[in-house]
Amino acid sequence: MHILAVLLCLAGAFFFLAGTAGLLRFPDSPSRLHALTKADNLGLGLIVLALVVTSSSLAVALKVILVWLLALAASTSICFLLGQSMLRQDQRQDQ
Amino acid sequence: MQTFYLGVAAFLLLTMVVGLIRIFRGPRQEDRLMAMQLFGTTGVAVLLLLAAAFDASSMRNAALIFAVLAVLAVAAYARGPNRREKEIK
Amino acid sequence: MSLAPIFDILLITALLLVSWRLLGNSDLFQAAVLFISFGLFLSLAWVRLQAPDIALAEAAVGAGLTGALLFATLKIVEPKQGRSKNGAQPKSCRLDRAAECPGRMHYILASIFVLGLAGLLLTAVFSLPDTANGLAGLTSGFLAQSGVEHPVTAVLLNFRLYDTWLELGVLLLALLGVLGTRDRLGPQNVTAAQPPNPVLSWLVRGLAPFMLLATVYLLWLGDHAPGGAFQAGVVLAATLVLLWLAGLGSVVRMPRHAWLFSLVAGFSAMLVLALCTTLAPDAVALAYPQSWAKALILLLESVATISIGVILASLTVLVLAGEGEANGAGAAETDGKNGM
Amino acid sequence: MTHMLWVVLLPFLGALCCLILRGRAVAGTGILFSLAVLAVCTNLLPGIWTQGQIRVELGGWAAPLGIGLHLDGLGTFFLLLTAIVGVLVGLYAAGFFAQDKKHNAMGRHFWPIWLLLWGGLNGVYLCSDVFNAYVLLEVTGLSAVGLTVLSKTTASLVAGLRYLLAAMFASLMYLLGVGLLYAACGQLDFVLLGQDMTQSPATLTAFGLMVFGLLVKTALLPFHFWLPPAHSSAPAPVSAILSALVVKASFFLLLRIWFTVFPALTGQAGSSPVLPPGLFLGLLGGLAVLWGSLQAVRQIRLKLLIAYSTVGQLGYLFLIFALLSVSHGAGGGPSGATDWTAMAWTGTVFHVFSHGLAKAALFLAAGCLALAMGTDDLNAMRNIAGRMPVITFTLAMAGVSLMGLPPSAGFVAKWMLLRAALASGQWWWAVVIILGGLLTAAYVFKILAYTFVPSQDETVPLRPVPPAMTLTALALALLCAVSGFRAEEVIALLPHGLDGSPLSAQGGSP
Amino acid sequence: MTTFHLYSFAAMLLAALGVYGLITRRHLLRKVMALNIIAGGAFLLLISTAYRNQGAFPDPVPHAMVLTGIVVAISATGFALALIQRIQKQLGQRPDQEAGDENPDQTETSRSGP
Repeated sequence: MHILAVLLCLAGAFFFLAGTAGLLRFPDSPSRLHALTKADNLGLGLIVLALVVTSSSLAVALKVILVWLLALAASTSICFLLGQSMLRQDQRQDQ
Repeated sequence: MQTFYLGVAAFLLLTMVVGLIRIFRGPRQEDRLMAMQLFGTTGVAVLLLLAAAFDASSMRNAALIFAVLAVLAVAAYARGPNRREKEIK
Repeated sequence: MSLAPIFDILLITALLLVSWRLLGNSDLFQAAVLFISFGLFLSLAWVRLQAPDIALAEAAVGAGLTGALLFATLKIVEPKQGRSKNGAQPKSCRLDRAAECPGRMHYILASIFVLGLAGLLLTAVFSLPDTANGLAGLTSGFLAQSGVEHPVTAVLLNFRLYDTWLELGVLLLALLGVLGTRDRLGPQNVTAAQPPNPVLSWLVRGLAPFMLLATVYLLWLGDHAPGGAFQAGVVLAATLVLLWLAGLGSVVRMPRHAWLFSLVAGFSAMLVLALCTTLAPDAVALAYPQSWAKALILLLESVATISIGVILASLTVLVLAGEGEANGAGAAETDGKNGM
Repeated sequence: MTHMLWVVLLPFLGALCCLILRGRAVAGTGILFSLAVLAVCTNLLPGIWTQGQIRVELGGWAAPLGIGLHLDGLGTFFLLLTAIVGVLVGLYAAGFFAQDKKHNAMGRHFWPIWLLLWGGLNGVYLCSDVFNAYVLLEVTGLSAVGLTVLSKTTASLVAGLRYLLAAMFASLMYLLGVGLLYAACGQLDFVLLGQDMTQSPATLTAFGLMVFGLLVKTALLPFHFWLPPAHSSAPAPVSAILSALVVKASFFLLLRIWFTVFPALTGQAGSSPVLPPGLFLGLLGGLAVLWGSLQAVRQIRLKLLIAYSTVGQLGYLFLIFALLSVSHGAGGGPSGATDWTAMAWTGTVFHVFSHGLAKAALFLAAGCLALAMGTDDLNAMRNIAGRMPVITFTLAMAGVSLMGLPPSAGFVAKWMLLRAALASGQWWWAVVIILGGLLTAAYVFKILAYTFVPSQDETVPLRPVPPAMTLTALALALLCAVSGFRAEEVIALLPHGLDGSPLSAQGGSP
Repeated sequence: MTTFHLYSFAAMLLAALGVYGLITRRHLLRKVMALNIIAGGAFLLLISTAYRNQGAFPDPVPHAMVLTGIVVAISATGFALALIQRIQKQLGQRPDQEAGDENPDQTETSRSGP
């Protein structure tokens, strides 16, 4: 059980690392946004999974999952809003 | 297990510190907001890990609020074109 | 636990780095983003130092409300933020005439002063003992008589209720101050100057029930665990602001009387308690009747939550609305259609 | 006996009523509550007279855990000053905000904020807890800013913002000090902290930070930058409140912090530091007296002149720290020292009182002039003496008190300070006091000279000023003079004030 | 170096940095942020002070003080930002004009136009 949690945690940490690397290394904003949306949700998801596996009670597990779902919804919308805002500006600059 | 969680939390914190560079550099405002968004999610992960490490359930509530309210700032930023800008067009 | 110091040092580095950069660079937008990150790092520090109560409040205030306030002000102070072709900042916002063109001398003097201050502060802190109990012993000793089980709530709502009462007064005053500079009396019908983003509306529709539930949950939690009126209040405020941003009504659609009543409810509830306990011949001022303490504290907390939420939300909405205050008819219609 | 919490409760209750009511009822309610607060304050007087000091533990929790309220003679003086000025300014405001529609809108906001401010000020005078004092500082600070920006002119908004930033900075410095103090001592009550105060880097730094914050709030010389624009650009009744009352509250806290919380560090409890910090404060105060008065002489706008005069007059208050630091630092027996220690206290308290009344009278009179003439430029005031004799008389009476000429209350204050300075062998403070008096005379005569200059065109129409406004200004100025004529009675009250004043508060147990 | 000392050092450095920013930065918005950093320093000092308690929970009194402080800080910040906005609006037009008779749209638009 613990080994599974450790592995999941490490994988999650790796995704966060990848997200940060993408944020820093990718050349332009849209590709950075793409990297970000995937990395952080997956990273958080894996860590949440690890915590669920080792959680002491069902309530804790459910709460952690709820946090993940809310974060997922919020971050998806944020990324959408940001993308839209970038698009709008690019259009304006083209005009 | 506690030490391990703390270690992962510290590692995530490190990625956050490194990610600060994107906020410093920009160049677009959206890049900075993206980095902030990544911070938010990483922060939620750190909070959850610390909650597990210290066995404090109230920290999960903080994580929950964090997860949701990160929207607020971005929503305030991305409020569509200003009335002013529309008039210019 | 040997990893804890590494975590601490990283966190402190982040805090100092962010605040240094925030004050140092020229781009205000970047400073605003850094300020929100500062709030985030700070709440990690609260969690690390076992202050979940503070972390809860900071999560809503630092990451949510402050960020919204700053971005809104930036939109007006620097309308061309980011995509500036002429990066000049408007002169008008540098009101400090002495610092209008600060010479080298200004910086040198400031540096000397601040270095002295920092030296003084560090020496002072260095001399402090590692362990001290403060008032923790007394608090836990009297916890049983306070009517609640969570020590922070006991301090806020019972042992130091007077401070909490005055602090609600401070909140009320901030809003009154803002209203005093406006031409109208409240945030009624103040709308964002543009139609709400459909994705945001959709998201907020989904989230709002959760947030309102979280408000009630935090309020209920305060009795025996971290949570309580302040945390619930700021979460409520953030939710109300989010609702407004999504064009879903919020404080701007409250009838004037209901709105006014919610503003003063928390402050007045404590005022009534103070009045009753001062008037009653054998009562001690601001003391709960022993058997009623629990119920009264819960009542006061609920009312205070509403007040804190509505006051902070009105304040933020007024700042967010900014120049959009003179609402366009179109926006008002959209708002009306979507109103909850 | 009246419970002392009433002086906080009543203004707050009034504020809520004014917030909920609309229309003409607001001003009436405000005045009604003002009178009630005055009545309560007067009612507290006998208790203080007989008992010296009263202490109440709020919520029934004794001091280290709960918050105590503590009223003594000193606090009663400040309460009474606030109540007297408050009632008269309230009556004035009723006229002032009834001028036109714009002022009506201002008045609607004025009353709730002012009554909240009043409650906060009264809270300060009862305060006995360092953190409670922080919250009260915020209450008074935010409400003072809220009142400053009421007129919505750009000048007042800018001044208000500067005031707000200075006030926030001051209270944060104070809070930092509170944090250090709590970290070092583990408690927050004034008296308890004072009883086992020790000298350590932490407590010394805490002392420095708290005093620094309060100095910024009280606008002592290098930190006065926010005061003149804020006090001069606010509406007249607000200027009167800010100058007469609000700065006095932070001064009061400074007295408390200095003499009650840190007696060991300020040379009060025998041990004398090499360089008494009081001397430093006295020096700044002396400079403020000279510099502020000099600036006042140079102004050509009446309200700005009066505001700079506040900077100067506040300087006198800080002389007490220098006077008393030497007295106790010398370690001489209290028998020799008490005589002029009491004089220094009497002079300072009297100065607070007389300056409060005189400055309120001046600002209210300036408000009347501005209303009549549409400007507060001194050049526009030619021949005003003939056309508005009551107002000119008010200006003269208040000016006489500021200068410290014999029959007025200001005279008693300055005379006492002078005697204390000479009796304690610190003649240089006497020089400062006399020089300050001369400079004050210069700007007072400058105002009066303008009003008597005959003007070429007599035809500039004056707007009529409601008698409620002129008469309240006159009443304040006369009160100032009368309390000077009746100096013996007021001084007779002071020993009772001194019983509870910080000097002897150390002896009494909470 | 104990946890308390580490964090209280950081708190003091933050406060000093904030003071430096407040003195040297010209833009009002940044002054407001600097004030908030000082506040963060003060809060951090209080919370790390509370952490020293050896008992079952940290000293709750500083926690209560910081909660009060946070709400005070956000309300003062909101007030300051509202004032900054209002000033900007009025200065964007003609300085020292009465606020009552203004038309916010006209001058704003012309000023921000390309």
